[in-house]
Amino acid sequence: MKRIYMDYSATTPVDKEVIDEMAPYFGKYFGNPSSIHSFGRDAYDAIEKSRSKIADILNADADEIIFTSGGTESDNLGIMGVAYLNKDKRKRKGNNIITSSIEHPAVLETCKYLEKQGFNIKYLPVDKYGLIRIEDLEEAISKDTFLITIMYANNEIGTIEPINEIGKIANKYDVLFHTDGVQAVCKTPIDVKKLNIDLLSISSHKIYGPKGVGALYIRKGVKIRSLTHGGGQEKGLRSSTYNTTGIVGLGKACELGKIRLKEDMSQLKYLRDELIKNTLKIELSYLNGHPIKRLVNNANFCFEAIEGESLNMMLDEKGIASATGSACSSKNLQASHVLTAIGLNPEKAHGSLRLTLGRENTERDIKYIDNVLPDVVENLRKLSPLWDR
Amino acid sequence: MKRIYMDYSATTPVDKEVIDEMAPYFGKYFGNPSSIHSFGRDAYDAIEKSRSKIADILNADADEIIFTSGGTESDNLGIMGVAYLNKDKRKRKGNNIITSSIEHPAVLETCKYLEKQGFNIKYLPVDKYGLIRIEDLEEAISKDTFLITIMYANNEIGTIEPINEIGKIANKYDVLFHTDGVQAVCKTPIDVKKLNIDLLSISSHKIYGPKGVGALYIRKGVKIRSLTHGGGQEKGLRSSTYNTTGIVGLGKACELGKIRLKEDMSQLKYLRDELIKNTLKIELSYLNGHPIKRLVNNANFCFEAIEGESLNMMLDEKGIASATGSACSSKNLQASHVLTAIGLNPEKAHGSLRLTLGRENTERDIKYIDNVLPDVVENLRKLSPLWDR
Amino acid sequence: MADIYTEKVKDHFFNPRNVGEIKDADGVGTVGNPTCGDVMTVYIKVKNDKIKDIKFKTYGCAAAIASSSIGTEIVKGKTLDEAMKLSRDDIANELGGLPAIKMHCSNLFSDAIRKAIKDYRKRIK
Amino acid sequence: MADIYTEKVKDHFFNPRNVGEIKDADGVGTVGNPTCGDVMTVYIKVKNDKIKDIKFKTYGCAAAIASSSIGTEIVKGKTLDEAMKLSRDDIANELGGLPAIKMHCSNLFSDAIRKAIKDYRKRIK
Ligand SMILES: Cc1ncc(COP(=O)(O)O)c(C=O)c1O
Ligand SMILES: Cc1ncc(COP(=O)(O)O)c(C=O)c1O
Repeated sequence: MKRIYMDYSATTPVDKEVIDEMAPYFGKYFGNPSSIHSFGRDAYDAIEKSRSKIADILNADADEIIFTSGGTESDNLGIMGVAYLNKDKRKRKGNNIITSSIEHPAVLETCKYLEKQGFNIKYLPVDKYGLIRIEDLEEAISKDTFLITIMYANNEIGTIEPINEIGKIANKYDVLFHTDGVQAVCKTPIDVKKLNIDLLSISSHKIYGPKGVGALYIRKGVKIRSLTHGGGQEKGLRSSTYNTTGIVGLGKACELGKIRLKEDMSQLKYLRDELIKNTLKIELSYLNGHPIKRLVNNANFCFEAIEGESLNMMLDEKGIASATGSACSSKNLQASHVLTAIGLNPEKAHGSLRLTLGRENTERDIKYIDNVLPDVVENLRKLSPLWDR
Repeated sequence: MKRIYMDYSATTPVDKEVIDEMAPYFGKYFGNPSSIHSFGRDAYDAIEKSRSKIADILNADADEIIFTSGGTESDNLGIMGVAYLNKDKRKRKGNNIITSSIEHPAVLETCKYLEKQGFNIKYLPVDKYGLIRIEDLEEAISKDTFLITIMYANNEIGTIEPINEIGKIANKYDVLFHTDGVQAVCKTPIDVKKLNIDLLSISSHKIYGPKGVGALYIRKGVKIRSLTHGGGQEKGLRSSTYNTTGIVGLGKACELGKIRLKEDMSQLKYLRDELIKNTLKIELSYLNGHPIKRLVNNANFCFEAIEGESLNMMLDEKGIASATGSACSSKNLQASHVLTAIGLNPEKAHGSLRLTLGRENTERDIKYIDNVLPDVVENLRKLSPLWDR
Repeated sequence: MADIYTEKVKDHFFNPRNVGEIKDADGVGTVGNPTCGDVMTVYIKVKNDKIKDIKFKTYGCAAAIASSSIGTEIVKGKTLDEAMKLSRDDIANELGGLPAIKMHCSNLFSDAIRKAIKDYRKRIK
Repeated sequence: MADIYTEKVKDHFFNPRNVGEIKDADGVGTVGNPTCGDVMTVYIKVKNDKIKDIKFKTYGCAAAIASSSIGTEIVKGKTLDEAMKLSRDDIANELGGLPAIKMHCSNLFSDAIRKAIKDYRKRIK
């Protein structure tokens, strides 16, 4: 059976060119970049080249990029790194952080943890499309606010937040602005300078790079504290032997992402719009997220009277890889906090389906889904006591 | 020019078989192990298989292994994870940690950080071979001691600590025992059950696995707190999308390490002994570390009246990759804390040379070094005002 | 994710038995709550104190649907007293096990069948 | 690690000029401390207030050795006053730059030559 992958927001395959770029660093240029000898110098050079490539997609400078183990670590380091430093410096700027209620757990759980440590966290609500309101943000800011952390684009419903406006507010009130760019990077053009972004998190495995590596952009002059202690790599901010292969892969992924951005965006947008158009023909189906301000690769639906995990499994049986925000597929049996935050009742949230597209999807995939999905939904509804038509 | 790598304790090349094992996980079995669909299941299975392989080399159970980004994170998580939990629980067991004065910075800096947070850290001295004294340890233990963290084997001088005795003491006084096993794993047989080890850190890139991945063994029943916050992977102890390729690589590296342990050990020991024998023929040269209780791959020398960075560079020019504990090659211009702790005066410590062997070294390499090293030392001494013979 | 479901769970999920409604049922039981993600309705026909026919409809995850399906198979032909005694463990065992986090799903059927039998007994009083 | 040394530093490190001692030197200067990892001794022969010959010995890292070597080249033939004015930056510049952390090494030579000149001046008083 042909398998169709439509879960690119969960993770992506590593691009063939990225694999080729990494290959020699496993066995040949394997030296420790901190070593003084020629093996070390080869690796060092590769890392610095990669740093520039990452900086390039953000319009940042190479020395504003540090490497981490992934999006989660970047989020943790960006947020706690700023928070703890702020705490140390005799509470120079109060103890208030503003975030949104639809952040990824890497941000949300970090904020909740900081809350327990005595920080004051304001969780902004979102409208039915998942957008924060700039008025809410401005109102939430006080002289105690030292950090705003609001995601660039949401991983579940694909909504792109008003980053430009948030950056302006951050600038106006002299508050640091961190954004979780994990889903946005390589799917929309980003210019950290224009957007007044102080810190931005990147994860490699969402952009056709290898897993286990990420980066954090830290604007020059912004001070943070490290979370781990050791050999003092990355200006002391991130100790541990450099993951050269991973870093080289992330760099190449960014380089490719930059070259292909326009093409990727128009192709994905085209396929996504087809997918949405087809799917909404199904009776009592809805699109979650913003109709326009959304990631080019994200489609998120609700189908009344059916449950998402069942839907995922039925689609998997047909070779289609998808995701859901249903409680039944989560560890804590809670419906997605994002779907709840945009106002879906739990019943609807249980019936959500996320299809996220990527470079390897084709029109045939979209057609195949159009052939399969309506029947699968119908079959599950036939089983459902909530469906009485 | 042929290049000879003798810096295997800094990092190792990835074994050919490990590369082959990882290869399909980049582009083919690339799914997110937490996803419900077939792509996710394939990745999940690979991860669990790898977990077993890692457990196997320690005589641990698979569910006692969690994955990290490397040795540094494992050390930080093992030590701070225990410390913070201990702190939370109304200081159930006091606030004293015992460590040694020759730990890797990943342990030492973590301890220093905890010291600033109010923990009481005792740094045990070592004898001239780098061994802690069991009497010192027993004396240092008080009812406030909740953790002993002493490395299995030292990365600079190769000394293997009396782990068995430390484990017994830890057991006798009901104190947790963490050991940094980064240099010991796959270079000496380890049995965490017999040795009473509660936590043990592993780094993949030191054992012919890929960089950017590691593991922490946590004995069943031992509770720790996570340091990062997010999606709740690894029973909530280590959030972030699984680094499947890295984990698969680490697993394979452990599998190979176990199969080859005996052969590796006898081959390395043979070469190392040759290297030591040859090198000590050089006038006023000394072996650092214990003559017998040392890693099979480690040779560490001092040469009077010359400086280590120069020596590294001269050897590099001849194609030999080596390391030193000289201050001149460090970021903070301090001579190695390990060499200082074994009683070398700074002058001697500056003249240290570390040669660490690995699977690809041959007798010819040893011969080549024997041809080159005496001349290099002599040339540097001719330049040295401290050499007046 | 692990392949959390046994072959038997998948068989009953992908090919559920006894799906539907019984228009002139002797007893009907509905349990669960859409807010929690699962709802089940079971319909029974009773003859000689035995379950002669049974149908179900379930809204929920694979574990909920498979539990419902196998539950109907187990109790079909059984006496009402036997059916009343069916526990969630019986269902999970019959399915070859359920992941811990899904054990609550196997409650669905045993709760629903009890409710349907009580409904029947109330009606014949 | 970065290739922290310029080609010129490497040239002077691998092929240091003017190495050695001058038995009947007119002035000798030793600076540094083995504890800190670098010691340099410079020997000069002086004629007509100019440095006619110069030799050095250095214990230290590549930067220290290269700084010494190039320093001897720079001052050879210069007047004592010119040599006294040589700064650490002059040496670093002549080497095409040194990494920040190694800048202190270029002090070695300028300190040593000054000491040697002072020694010479003391002797001829
Ligand atoms: C928006 C967002 N932030 C953070 C993360 C965490 O990234 P990683 O899995 O690389 O740790 C993810 C994906 O898991 C994400 O989608
Ligand atoms: C003894 C020891 N502990 C910890 C580490 C840190 O491991 P990693 O570089 O994988 O973070 C190293 C090596 O760098 C080491 O030799």
